[in-house]
Amino acid sequence: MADTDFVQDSNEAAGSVAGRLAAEAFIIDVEGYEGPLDLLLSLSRTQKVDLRKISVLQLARQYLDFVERAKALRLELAADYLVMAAWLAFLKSRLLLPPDPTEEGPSGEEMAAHLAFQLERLQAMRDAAARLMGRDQLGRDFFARGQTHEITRVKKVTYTATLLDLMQGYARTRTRDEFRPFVMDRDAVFTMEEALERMRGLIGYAGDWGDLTSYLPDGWGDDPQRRRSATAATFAASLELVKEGHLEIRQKEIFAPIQLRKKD
Amino acid sequence: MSEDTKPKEKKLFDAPSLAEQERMIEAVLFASSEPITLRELEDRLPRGSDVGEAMAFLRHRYQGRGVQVMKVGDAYAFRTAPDLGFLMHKETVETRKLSRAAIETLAIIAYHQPVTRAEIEEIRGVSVSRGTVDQLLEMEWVRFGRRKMTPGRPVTFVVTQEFLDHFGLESARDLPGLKELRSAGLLENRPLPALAPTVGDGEDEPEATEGQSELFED
Amino acid sequence: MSEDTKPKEKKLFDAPSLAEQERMIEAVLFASSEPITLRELEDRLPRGSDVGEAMAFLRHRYQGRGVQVMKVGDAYAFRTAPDLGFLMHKETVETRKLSRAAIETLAIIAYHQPVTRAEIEEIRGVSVSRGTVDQLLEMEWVRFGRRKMTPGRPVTFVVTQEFLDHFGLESARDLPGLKELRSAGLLENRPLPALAPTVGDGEDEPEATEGQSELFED
Repeated sequence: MADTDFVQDSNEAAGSVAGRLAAEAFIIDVEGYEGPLDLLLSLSRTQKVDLRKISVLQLARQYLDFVERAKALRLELAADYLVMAAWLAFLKSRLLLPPDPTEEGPSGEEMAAHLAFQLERLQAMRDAAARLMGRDQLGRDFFARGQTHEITRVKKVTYTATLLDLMQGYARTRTRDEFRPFVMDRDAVFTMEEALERMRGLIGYAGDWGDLTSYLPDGWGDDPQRRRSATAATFAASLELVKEGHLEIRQKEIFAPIQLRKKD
Repeated sequence: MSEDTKPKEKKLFDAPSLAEQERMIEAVLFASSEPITLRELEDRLPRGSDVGEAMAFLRHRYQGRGVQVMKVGDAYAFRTAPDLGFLMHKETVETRKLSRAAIETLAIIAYHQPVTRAEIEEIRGVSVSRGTVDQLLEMEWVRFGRRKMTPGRPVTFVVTQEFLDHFGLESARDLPGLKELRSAGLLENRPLPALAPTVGDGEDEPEATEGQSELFED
Repeated sequence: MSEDTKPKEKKLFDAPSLAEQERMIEAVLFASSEPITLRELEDRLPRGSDVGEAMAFLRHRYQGRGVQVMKVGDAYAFRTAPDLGFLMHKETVETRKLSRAAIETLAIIAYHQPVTRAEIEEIRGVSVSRGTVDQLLEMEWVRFGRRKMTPGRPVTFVVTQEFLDHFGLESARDLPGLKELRSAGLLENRPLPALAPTVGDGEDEPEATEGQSELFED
């Protein structure tokens, strides 16, 4: 009731200074609300009753009046205010008209109850927030240790190595000296140095042409791999000796036996 | 004779006396501005220490003193007695000014946790701005909780140990008025009748009760 | 009678009880980030407080506790009891593999001890960084041996008992010889990189292997 009077008053006063002031105050109010539910909660306070006993019908009227006023003042209301207005208009009609048994959906009373619940819950959360903020707070009412002696985290790094790491490490450093002998140890390899040494001892007896294969060391002629290595080494050694002028070498045709003899 | 003394010696060697353990906890707790869990204390103290019992003695010792042992979640911290706050230099305190929206959102998260953004919006009747939640997250008063088992699996928000510490709460169960709110049904997330006018899309509610039971689990 | 009680009442009104003053000092001292002088305490506490006496009580109360009220210059502060300082360190142990350089240096010392730095460098073919040797010394796997009776009397390095313990060796002589390394296949594992320096320019070979492994990776 009071609010409808209010609306009329403001309409009458439109154009006057008082009216403009009222309109300004209204604008500020609109901006001050955090959405339709906040506005409804604020409007509900004018009923000065427990939220559980609130008249949702009256509240709906108050809200719709509010929206009408905003329209009259050509204020842009956010869409959700208008959605709420539509919903409340619908709710109002449901509450006022006798229930239609053929109609689907919740009854006006159910809808009203839910709105009341929402308002009560929002109010409860506001109260809770106020109580929470009213509590003693750390750094305001009670305090933590000012001079902390934070734990110094000593990060202790321990290094490990296995015996295998150690041996491999040593092997790495030593292979500089040891790798070559190691290669020679492979029993299928006859090196040129070995062949050369052998040939130097043998060429003194090579007065006549003889096949290269006869110069291969004992036991190197049977296994193909060993024979290949020994042949290659002996041939290379022979060339070296030819270059030095100790030996002559010939081959009658491709793939024919290579022959050697001492050069005088 | 020697057999009698042996086990005793062994025990003495394993862990210091309870009084000594209490001293140790006192020192460790004093040195830190952050709450420390029993677990952490156990890690720090010599093996075989009964940290829980030593803590009970320590809390008792500081009862009524100018500093007190506060329980924060499952951790403990020394804090000055709240009644002596007036002695402290206020200028060192600069609690960030929280907006009304932030305070409300914080309260809703605390009382309804774990709660989704949609649920917060439904309760407040307006959409929650990103900045508001970000601010709370940044202050470490709020963190992400488990996702809800509802369509879309929305993330939830819960309050943190820092929140409890800041407001001197032992657990979220100790929030003021929690019981009354619950028994009044105001922590429920009721299904909306059709044609809901609110922002939230009102997910169905097996979660409303689940949320509260989680409060007790934590 | 009434004249006797009056001054007392007056005093009670002016200043809190000594026990309360003690609580206050305790809280202020606790929360302060710096040591506090009696003067400053006087400024903070209600007028009429006997800060000196309350401080004496407080110091007495903390005697033998895990934290103590220490006098720092003419100011006071809570400090961890000196005997509990060890609680303030948290050791995290991280185990790392020894670097290749360190392993090689260690191996050379083990196989050639007592060996000088120059000799190590000669064997490794690269200079040995100070850090590498320091690390081995710090680990106590290596220690200084006798000085060599050569010009300059250089120090030598030998391996320690800790080294032997770690590797499960009774003496350094138990280290497998080169022949055994070879028969264990250890020399075959990395023949090409190791060969590199002997080839002369030492650049072709490693490249070759790298190229090959790349082939396999791709």
